[in-house]
Amino acid sequence: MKIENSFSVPVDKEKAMDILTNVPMIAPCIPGAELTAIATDGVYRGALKMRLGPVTLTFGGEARIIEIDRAAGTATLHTKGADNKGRGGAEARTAFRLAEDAGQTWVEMQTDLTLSGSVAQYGRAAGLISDVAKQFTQQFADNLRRQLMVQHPEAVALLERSSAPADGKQAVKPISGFALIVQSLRAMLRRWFGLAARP
Amino acid sequence: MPDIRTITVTINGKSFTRRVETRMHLADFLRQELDLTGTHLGCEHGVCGACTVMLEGDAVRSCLLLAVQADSKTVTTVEGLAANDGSLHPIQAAFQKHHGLQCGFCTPGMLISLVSFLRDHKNPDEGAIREAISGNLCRCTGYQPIVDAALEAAAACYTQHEE
Amino acid sequence: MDDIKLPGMLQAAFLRSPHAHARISSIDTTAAAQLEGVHAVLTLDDLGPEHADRPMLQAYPNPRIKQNILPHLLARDEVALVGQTVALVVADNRYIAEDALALIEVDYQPLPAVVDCRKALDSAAPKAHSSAPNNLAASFSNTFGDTEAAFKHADEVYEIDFLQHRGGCHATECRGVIAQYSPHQDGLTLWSSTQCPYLIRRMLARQLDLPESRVRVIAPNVGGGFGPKAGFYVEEVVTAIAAIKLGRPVKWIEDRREHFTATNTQRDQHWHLDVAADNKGHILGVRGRAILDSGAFLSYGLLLPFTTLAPLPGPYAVEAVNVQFDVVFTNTTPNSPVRGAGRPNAAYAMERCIEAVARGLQLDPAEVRRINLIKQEQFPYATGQIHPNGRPIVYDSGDYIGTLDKAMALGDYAGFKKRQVAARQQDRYLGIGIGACVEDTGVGPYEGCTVRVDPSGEVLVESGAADQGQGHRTIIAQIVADGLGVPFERVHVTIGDTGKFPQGVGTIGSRVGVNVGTAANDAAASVRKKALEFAAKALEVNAAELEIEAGIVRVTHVPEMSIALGEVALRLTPMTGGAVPEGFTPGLEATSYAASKGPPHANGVNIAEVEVDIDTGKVKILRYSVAHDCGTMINPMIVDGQLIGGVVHGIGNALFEQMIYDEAGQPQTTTYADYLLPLATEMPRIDIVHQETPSPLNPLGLKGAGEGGTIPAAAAVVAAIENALESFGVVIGYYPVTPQRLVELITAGAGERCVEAMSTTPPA
Amino acid sequence: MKPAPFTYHDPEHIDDLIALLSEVDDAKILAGGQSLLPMLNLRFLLPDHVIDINKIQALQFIGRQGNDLMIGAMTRQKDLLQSDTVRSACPVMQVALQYVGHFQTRNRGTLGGSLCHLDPSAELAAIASLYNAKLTLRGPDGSRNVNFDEWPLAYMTPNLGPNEVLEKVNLPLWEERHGHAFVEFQRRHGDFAIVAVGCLLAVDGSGSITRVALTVAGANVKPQRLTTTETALIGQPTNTATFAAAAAEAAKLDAMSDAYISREYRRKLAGALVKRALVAATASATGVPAYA
Repeated sequence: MKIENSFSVPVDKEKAMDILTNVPMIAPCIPGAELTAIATDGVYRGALKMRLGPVTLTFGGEARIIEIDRAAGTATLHTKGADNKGRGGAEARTAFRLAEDAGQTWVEMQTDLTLSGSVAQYGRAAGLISDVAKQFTQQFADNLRRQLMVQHPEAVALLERSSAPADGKQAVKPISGFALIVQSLRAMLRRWFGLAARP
Repeated sequence: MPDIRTITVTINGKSFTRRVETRMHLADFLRQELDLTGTHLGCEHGVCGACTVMLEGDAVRSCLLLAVQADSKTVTTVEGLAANDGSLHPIQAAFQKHHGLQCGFCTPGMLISLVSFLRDHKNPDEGAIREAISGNLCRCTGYQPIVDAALEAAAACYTQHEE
Repeated sequence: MDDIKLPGMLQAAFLRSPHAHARISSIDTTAAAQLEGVHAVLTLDDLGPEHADRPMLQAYPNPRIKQNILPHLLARDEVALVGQTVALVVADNRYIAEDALALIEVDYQPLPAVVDCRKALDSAAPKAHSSAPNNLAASFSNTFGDTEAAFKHADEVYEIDFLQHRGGCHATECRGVIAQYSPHQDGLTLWSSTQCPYLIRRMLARQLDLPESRVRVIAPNVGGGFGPKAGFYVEEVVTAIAAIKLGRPVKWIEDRREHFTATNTQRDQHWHLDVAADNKGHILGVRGRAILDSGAFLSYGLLLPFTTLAPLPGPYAVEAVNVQFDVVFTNTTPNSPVRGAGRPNAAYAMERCIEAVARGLQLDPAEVRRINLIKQEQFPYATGQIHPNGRPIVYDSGDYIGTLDKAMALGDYAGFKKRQVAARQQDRYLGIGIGACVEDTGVGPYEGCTVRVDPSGEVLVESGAADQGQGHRTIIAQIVADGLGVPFERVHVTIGDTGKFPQGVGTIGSRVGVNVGTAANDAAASVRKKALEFAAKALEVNAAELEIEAGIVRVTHVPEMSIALGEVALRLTPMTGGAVPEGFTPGLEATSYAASKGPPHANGVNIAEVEVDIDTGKVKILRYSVAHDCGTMINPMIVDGQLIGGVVHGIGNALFEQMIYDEAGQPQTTTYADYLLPLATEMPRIDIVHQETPSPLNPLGLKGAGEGGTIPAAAAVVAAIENALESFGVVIGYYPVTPQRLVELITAGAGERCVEAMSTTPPA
Repeated sequence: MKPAPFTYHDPEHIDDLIALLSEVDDAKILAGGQSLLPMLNLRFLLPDHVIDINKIQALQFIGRQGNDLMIGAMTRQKDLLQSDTVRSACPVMQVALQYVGHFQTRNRGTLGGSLCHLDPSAELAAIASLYNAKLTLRGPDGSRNVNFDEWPLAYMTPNLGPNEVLEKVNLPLWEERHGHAFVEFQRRHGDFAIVAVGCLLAVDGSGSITRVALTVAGANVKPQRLTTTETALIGQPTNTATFAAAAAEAAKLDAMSDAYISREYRRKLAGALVKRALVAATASATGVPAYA
């Protein structure tokens, strides 16, 4: 499953690259994720909670930056996790491409997500899963954009601060898939009302 | 520590008391604990109907009931259909006559479903019978001989039961 | 299978790959092994050094196999399909075994998967096996006659392109294995839901380096087979090894979720053909190409492709055929024969040719069949094709036009136009379709049968062929009872146990009735002859004056001069002090392996009448008529049962059954909420008329009937749907025909033909 | 396919149930079991606690007060199908129930179980949407009411807190004489609906529509009331043109796609079934069989 997202930030390319390739910095941007340990060889372990209707999946896994090319302005984040109750796994390669554009940095993200095991075999709900996956990466992109802004006080001040807790563990309150799903529903509601209202 | 309970179930008129793990479904309880292997497991997710038994007179999927839910209740399985002297229930005799089974794996579920349905429905037509067994999968017979058997046994199986 | 319980028996569960294609870097079983109630957690390395580099052996080797790829007993380095066995847990019960599965940690590196058989041979396609150079398993062709000339002289050439669905076996009982090893008694005993106990005995003996005499395979009463239970599976070997290692019986029962990926599946072929015809509708030649999806492994040799090739050109006298077959690997469950094997595919291909010619020339499809069918005077008819086993393909006997006429009469084909027009007034769309086929049955090499009279007068019959509900015991008992002259109830038949009958082949391809029937008939005749000779001596009469009635040998018209068969058996098995009469061997029994002198060819014509709701695309089958010729019928009720069951299986293939994989090779259809089997409510009443053209190849004139119902069913139903939607110009390229596809074809097809072929995964 | 271990509870009173829900976490409620048990057997769900509420008699009742049809959450589908009260008060529910699974599953399946599981195709959810039923929930701090249109929050996610339970459902019946219809498209008898349409319709003396409710189930994650189509139908005559226009409007609804059924096809079906539902409801309202 291939998903594309893009956004621009008023931050120079070098700085943006530093943050995007710093896993502890971007981990809190992954919706519902919680960084639990930093392994030696640059591999970060964490947990991700996601609710799909009656089923709540808890992926335990790892994330690492597997490729950085500062000249070309590209980097790849590789995340892999398995549900702790054996219901399957998820693996994603997110390729970042940065381009300088009149003081703004344009960030393109291409995520290739593969699911495996029973979580990937939900026949009747396959459509819903791809919908949630798109929402998930869009939310990740929005959080990343906010994170990039926050790291630069000289960035436009009107941005509200993201709620990063004080203690060492860098954990944004795990957004359960619940909240994420509500957004998915709200997006659908917008689409319906948009459609239904038409004369 | 496994969650265990003691249950007492009346099956085909006989009472059984056993300790059983609460996660065991009723079909496994009949097959593994009581050796009543007439009830068969075809899918374990409530579609094929091979595990159909009667609980308090209602045809139900025994793979979708926990054994503990049958505590102090009555269950009828296929082993309970024939008379004590071994003479076949009218529906069983009709199945034999009409070649209503080939491999016989779906037959227990078919018989229980039909006994329950025909008891409550006075001379049903072919369409009603096909609907009654639409919850029982058979890969061998193509259903037609089973329908013919049910049509023939319908009168004998209908018993005026209290509303 | 699951009803069998042995003292000290443990239960097993397999850990299966969640990936369609991945490398395995590590397997950690420590946590699983420590769970209370777990007796063993086995990976490939634990099975013993002799199995480390010995994948499953090929049950059906053949020189045409280019890449004989078979799985290791348990995957160690790479997995090639979702569901491939990775580890085995043996525990006190299945509940604990499944708990332990979740504790095994396997580190997979996913690899690209190839899923669509049509793209498997593209150079850019991912490799199903990273060590293999390409995805080609085998290729060969069905070629005879001068296709060049045929196409040069053709008035019309039509193009046909279709894809046949991936479906499952779905016998109501899943597979199962119980293994028990007693080194000091009779060695390894394996209960298996197999259709071929003797094949399993042979392959298991070779896989485990045991003499066949130390391996006994018992096929008990099994809840349906339909083909996939004829295969040799890893679970049979691994369960046996576990029982040997643990010294306790081990039982593995396949559950339905496993069945979707672990048991061989059916069909999944893509055909592209050109058919040359003259303007009167005669088919001069057929050429083209077919891609057959073998799945991840070649688990059943090339039997499925050969059963696809052999039935071309079906019941039609086509002079020139040139069809190239490519068998390819994909990262999906292996395919094997399922009720009809490749025959439904070949029959569908030929019927598509007929329908294309009829549509092109605006002729009545029934008449195009009539002028192309092999005429009665042409039998025995050699098609011109040499079977891969080296023998020419010859249709022994038949009356194909007679079968067509009987079907058309039964289905009131002539009166259909009236019904169609009347319905159109009410804005309803009716259609009628024909499916004709010829079926090679009773393939050799042999089956055996022993008939033994017991001093009590009861007749014991033993044979190898296992029974999955076909009623083999009834047929064999009838033949022996008639052949020997004893009451049917006195004949007791035991089958499917290699410990009880020395040799056997297997229950596949509608072959048991023919082979066991012929052997049983021969054995009964030998016993009869011996009994008459003994009685002639005992009663001092000429053998010719004797007859056997109700188990009594007596002089015709002098009933009081008689001797019971049991008495004969008693006297032929004297104890000390007695003597076996001069010129006689002890016992009143005979064993025969008499076989049919070649595969007798049954044939059939199905006619389906359907209604299509053009708003929703729903297809309702209003009427279904079958004319079938399987030679001499031993038990018409059993034949009817096989035909009705077979037709419903075929309708399931035509309208409902569909395994869907996503582009990563993940099966989407893994429960019965997604995989739709035909139910009683959607099936029509099926009317049957029989025709008996005895086969000259065996004394009783027998032909097989197990798959005759299934083979032409999809062709008839699809043709009927196209007939109903003729005004929309709909031509169907993929089955099962789903309501959604029909609505799309109706909308797109209005006014123009759209020959459509789709990948295995229909568009989202 | 065996369930993972859990601790089993079987409270007999609703208060014990509420207390239990607050004490334990990762619990699933076992009602009819026709949706929960398959997920336990398939190990899609591995809860630590299973709370069986079949022994709470207080949750099993059917009653009518004036224009309120009150049904306990644990009332069996088979009892609803045989109930004279339901037959007279809400016949459309009995039409819908015939599409729900098979008689063996309806012998155990419940109204509350269906509404809490909230499968997109659930016929009983469609009926609740048709009446905008009032759902009464009980929790640690008493009970609260939720109208059905606020009940589904997302895919199979009801507006039900972790410590709450659905106690009863109240269907506000229509006073005026009206017709009803429930039409469903399923591949085989008993299958999940691909699309189902429920309809209530009242007409005046001249045959114009005075009131109409239309619900489509199966097209998206939750049943959808076609509010725009409903308003457009008021005052319209019950003829082919009206029904065709309503069908065209309905065919624009937002629909989901999955591994088998495309968005486009669900829309087409919605249109076709809305037309058939309106025709059937009109015939039911006027007693005169209308043309298709």
